[in-house]
Amino acid sequence: MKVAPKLEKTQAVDYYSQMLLIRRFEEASARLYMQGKIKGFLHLYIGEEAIAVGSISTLSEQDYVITHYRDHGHALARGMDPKVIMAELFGKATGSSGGKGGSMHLFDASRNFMGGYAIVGGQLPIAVGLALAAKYRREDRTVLCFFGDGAVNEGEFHESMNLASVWQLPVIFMLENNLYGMGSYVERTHAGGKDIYHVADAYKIPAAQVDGMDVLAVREATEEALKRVRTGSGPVFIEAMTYRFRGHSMADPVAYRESSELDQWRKEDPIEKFKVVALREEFVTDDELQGIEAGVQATVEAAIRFAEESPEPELDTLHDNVYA
Amino acid sequence: MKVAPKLEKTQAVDYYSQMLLIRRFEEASARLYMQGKIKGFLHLYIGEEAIAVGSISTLSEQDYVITHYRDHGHALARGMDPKVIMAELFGKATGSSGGKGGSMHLFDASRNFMGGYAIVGGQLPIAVGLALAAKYRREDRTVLCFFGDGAVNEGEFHESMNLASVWQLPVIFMLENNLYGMGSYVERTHAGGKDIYHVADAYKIPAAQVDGMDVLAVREATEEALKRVRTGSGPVFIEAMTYRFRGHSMADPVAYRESSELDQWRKEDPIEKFKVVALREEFVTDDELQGIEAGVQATVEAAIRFAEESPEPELDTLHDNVYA
Amino acid sequence: MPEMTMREAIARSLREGLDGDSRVFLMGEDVGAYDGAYAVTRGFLADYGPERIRDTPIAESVLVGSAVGAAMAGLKPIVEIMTINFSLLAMDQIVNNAAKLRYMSNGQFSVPIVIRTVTGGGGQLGATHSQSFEGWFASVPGLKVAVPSTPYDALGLLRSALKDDNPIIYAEHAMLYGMRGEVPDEWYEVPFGQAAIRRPGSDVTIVAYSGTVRIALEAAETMASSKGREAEVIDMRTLRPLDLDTVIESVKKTNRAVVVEEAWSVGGFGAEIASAIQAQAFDHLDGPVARVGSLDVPVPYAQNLEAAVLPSSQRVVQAIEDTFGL
Amino acid sequence: MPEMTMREAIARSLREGLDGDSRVFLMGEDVGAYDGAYAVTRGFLADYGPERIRDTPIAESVLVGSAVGAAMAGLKPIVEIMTINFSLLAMDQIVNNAAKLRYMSNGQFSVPIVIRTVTGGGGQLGATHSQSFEGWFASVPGLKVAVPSTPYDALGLLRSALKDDNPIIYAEHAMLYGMRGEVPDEWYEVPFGQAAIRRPGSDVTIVAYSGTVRIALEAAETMASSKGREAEVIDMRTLRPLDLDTVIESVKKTNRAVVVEEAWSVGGFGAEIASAIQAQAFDHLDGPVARVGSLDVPVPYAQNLEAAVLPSSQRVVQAIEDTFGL
Ligand SMILES: Cc1ncc(C[n+]2csc(CCOP(=O)(O)OP(=O)(O)O)c2C)c(N)n1
Ligand SMILES: Cc1ncc(C[n+]2csc(CCOP(=O)(O)OP(=O)(O)O)c2C)c(N)n1
Ligand SMILES: [Mg+2]
Ligand SMILES: [Mg+2]
Repeated sequence: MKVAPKLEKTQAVDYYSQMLLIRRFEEASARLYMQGKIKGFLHLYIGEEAIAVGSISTLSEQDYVITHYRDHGHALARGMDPKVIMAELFGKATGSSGGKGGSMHLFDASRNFMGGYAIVGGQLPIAVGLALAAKYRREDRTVLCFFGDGAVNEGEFHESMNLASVWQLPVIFMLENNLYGMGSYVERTHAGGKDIYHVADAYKIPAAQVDGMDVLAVREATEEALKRVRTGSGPVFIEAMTYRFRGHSMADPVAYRESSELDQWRKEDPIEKFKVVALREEFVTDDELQGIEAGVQATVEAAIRFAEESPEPELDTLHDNVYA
Repeated sequence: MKVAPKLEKTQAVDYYSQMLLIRRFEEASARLYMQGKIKGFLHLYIGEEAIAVGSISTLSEQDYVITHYRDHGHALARGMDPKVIMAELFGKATGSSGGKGGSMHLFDASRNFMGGYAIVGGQLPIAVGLALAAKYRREDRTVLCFFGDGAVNEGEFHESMNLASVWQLPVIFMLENNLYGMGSYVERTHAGGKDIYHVADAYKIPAAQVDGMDVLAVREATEEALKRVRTGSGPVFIEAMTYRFRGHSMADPVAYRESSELDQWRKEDPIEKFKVVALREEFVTDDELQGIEAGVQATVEAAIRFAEESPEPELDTLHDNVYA
Repeated sequence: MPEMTMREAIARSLREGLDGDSRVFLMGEDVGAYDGAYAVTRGFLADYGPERIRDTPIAESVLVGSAVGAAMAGLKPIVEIMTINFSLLAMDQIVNNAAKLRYMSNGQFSVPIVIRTVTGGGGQLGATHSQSFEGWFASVPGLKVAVPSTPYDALGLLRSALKDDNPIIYAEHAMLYGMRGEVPDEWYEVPFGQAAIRRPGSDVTIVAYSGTVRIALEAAETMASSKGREAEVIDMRTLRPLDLDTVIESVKKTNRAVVVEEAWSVGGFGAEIASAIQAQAFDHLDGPVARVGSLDVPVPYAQNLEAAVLPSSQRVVQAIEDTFGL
Repeated sequence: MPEMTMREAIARSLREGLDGDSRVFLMGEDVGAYDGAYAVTRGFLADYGPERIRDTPIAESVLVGSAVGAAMAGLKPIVEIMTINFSLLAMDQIVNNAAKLRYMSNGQFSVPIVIRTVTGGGGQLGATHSQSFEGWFASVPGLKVAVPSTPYDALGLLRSALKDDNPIIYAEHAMLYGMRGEVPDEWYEVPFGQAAIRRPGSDVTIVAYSGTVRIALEAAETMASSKGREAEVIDMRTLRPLDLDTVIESVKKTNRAVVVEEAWSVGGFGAEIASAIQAQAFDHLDGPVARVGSLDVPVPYAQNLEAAVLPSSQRVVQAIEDTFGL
């Protein structure tokens, strides 16, 4: 992992802290799921943290972020309060959607975090629409849209890429290629093979592939993309190569892949890798790292406590917000 | 238009006759539509005859043909009886579907003509399934699937191309690029521009573009494709460049394109072009051409008479064939 | 009062929306250069330009989904799905995104879009092109569904829709575009959830909407002229919200009800209305609530078969006779 | 009699199909290497190989559409749509192709496919993942719809489905996979269109299907134990064909009916059943046909909210009390 130009200490600390927060938050979520405090489907982002952090950190406030059901990482990187996320996972009244959304459906309007979408590919048309709105109003806003390798095979992917390009809309299509859609290896489901970014050619969308385990590489690619998108010349496609260290969801026994594959990828752990760089480049000291760890732990514990102590939603809120 | 190797007199006569039959059949249909004898939507293939004739003529009996709503040409080229097609257009009991289908939904199981499909893109997944069946059973059958430039932007196009390629299925995707989907010019709706065949790269499907106004060029491209498909190495994509001389359907006032564009394309009339070649190469004489014309006219008139004289469907057949 | 066609009434309201609110824009397949498949948006492209009259590729899912996204961002898109048959390709965006985003975000986002689409049969377009799915949409909480049957309502309901912050399915019946009716020059709106009594009567209540209102009125004519019976005809105007009060009040008076719709009877939204009537007016009913809808087959192409499948005034009169002996 | 779970019963029938007929194959997202999202097809890939257990890309439209094509060509595909929520992305292929190809071709082609899918809520999966659309499919002529509630029926109905030449939606309720029940070793089939009386009773008929049969039985228990009233519980087993005869016969005896389903009440298929009951047994009813279904909101995630939205035996008992004073 080389160091990108102009990395500053505060940034290094920031990226490291964010990635660690996502990691610890989700490790805790997994435990709480086993304890039955979190229910439904829970999809962990562990292993993929560099993508959310590296890309979202480049955005301005007015930019839009939108993603799939594996959304805790993106939500946290966008600055959503861990308390309200955890409370949402608990299904509590204080959750980001008052308990109505759940893990797969996080939203934060105040941060232009436009949601986690649980239908594979379903967020892509929405992303196009957000970008359309920005262009229609002549606003300088970009949409950063996350999706997985599995989503690429859905019809909506195609329709969205095509329309975004035809209308030259400001979207960054950020593919998180973790090689699997549930148990399906990418080469068995995608005709183009495992390097997916070539598909962008068909839509005349410029594309790049990047190491998704390297927060700085992701940052750089996103910055490049943003520059381009902001010229008004339409969407950009980034494929970030990554791996999820856990199962697809908590229900997944992960029988479809070799543990040696996982071991291999664990060596690429984005947090560990960045830690080495940060120490080497003297952005952080060991002491500081311990301080960060302690701070993150405290944040996660506070979030859990908040969620635990929060009340269930009132039954009479059931019919609220079906309609405006 | 050069002459493909090994064109024989009988073939030349055959291609010419078939194209002329389609032309005259549809000219008659248009008149009958104006007279109110044919109802619903009527989509004419006039100008595009070389594609159906050039490609379908290369198939074996056991191959499957499947197409969209603009289907008279394909049905006739596949050898469907003009009488039962016309009767279907009239909504008569003797029609190919006993009047239940209509112009957009022609079928002939005895010829493996698997239907006209009125939902844009809807036939593509079906084509993939027919090919899957052939491969599953280890049969030597190819699916020839027609669709338009507009259909390319539907999600089902993408899903179908991808799956056919992943499973290496025997399909020829035959794109009839007539430059318009209803009133929408291809460059305004397709990100890749008007040469669409490049999209096939994304699926690792070999692709070629061919002059769709040249029956022999279409024939040659299809023969090439068939050879390849029959080796078991998966689908092939052909883009035939063409133009519809009439409106999208009988309801279309065709206000969206310049008449000069039409004039230009009329010079490429596939029937006229092939006539010149056939005369030049002495495959036919003027006399023979007159004979063909007369024969075709008689066939069309017989079809009309048959349709006119046929009874309406019996009301008590209404519930037949909802279920097997 | 001035008269205009349904097509003109819809176009007028669309123009009002475009003129009055820069957040409003139209998108759909062939709404621009082609003037709209049913010529509703004729001349719009020239008048408003390609930014606001947006021809899209044939891609219903992104068509609707991108409108949903634009709406979340604060615009007010009017989407045309060329016919309701093609809405099957956008079903996920409508049902899982448009209808639920407000609820799932607990009010953080709204989806103020109007989805215009063409419903119904009668044009011999065959099985894939003659369906009526508005009842499916009406079963989905989060959506609203308008089913106008007159130019007056078409304009008035669309005006209400354009002011509404919720996702709306606005279904225009293919056979009604040429229908003429009175439309005042003065401003008015037709609120959602308010049925209209199209003809008063005391012997039986005929509940209808969209394309079947004409049929109900015809049936009422027949009842009056050939049987001396007075049918009250109620036009629901919107299916969600559903104005049951007006229906129940009528049934309490007539003691008999028949629901007429163009969807397949089996599982049609008419079943909801019929079921609600018997639930709320049980003690007032002289006989069961009858229903007339499309026969239980895909809609065939042939003229005589299609006519037999779709509801008709004869079938309504017959149902009234069979059920109530009137 | 031997017992097995619903999951095992379905797997057994699938294996029978695969073993007995080379035209049968399975396809779906993650049916192979992943063993199926709900582990129904565990071990199948190893036993039958990738030709017959086909993992597909995540692409519901081509998944269903290609199965339709294969069926037209004479195979017998069993398709798994991971959950019925995702069927919204395959709606066009199901409704316009699978359901209509036979009719539109006037019998030249049939579409013998079985579409297995998972329906229902109760697992706190949130609004997009907790829906029940089987009623929509049941409204479409050309389709058949099975909604088993026991391992016995799951096996027996699937056997019938595998012999049937029509497109079948076979909806497995997510919360029932672990349910155990008796399943004989001997061969039997459960025909489509034959409801089962799960509990005899004389005071009120409770009509249920799929996940709500358990609820109905619980309600009947409560009625018996705390009110001394005997409810007759009918399990519809299939929604299309729909065995109304059994229902009507029961209602003629009990004079009271309540329909319980998990779909939203508004516009649910329960409305069809309720409407049919009042139409066919009007003179036998002591009160209106009542209905219990999901409340009219998207299904929320939080446990207490979700529980309040989905039907429950308490709500059934309450409805019976409110409607009939029992
Ligand atoms: C339309 C649809 N089909 C299927 C599913 C079930 N499902 C949820 S996640 C998933 C895999 C998606 O894989 P990918 O896009 O690679 O994202 P990842 O989970 O790897 O991050 C599937 C099949 C769904 N939610 N929506
Ligand atoms: C899903 C769907 N959307 C829209 C339509 C309406 N429609 C019918 S044909 C057509 C244009 C198709 O264009 P293309 O694929 O280029 O074929 P062509 O008509 O030019 O042969 C459209 C939009 C439809 N039938 N189905
Ligand atoms: Mg993945
Ligand atoms: Mg075209």
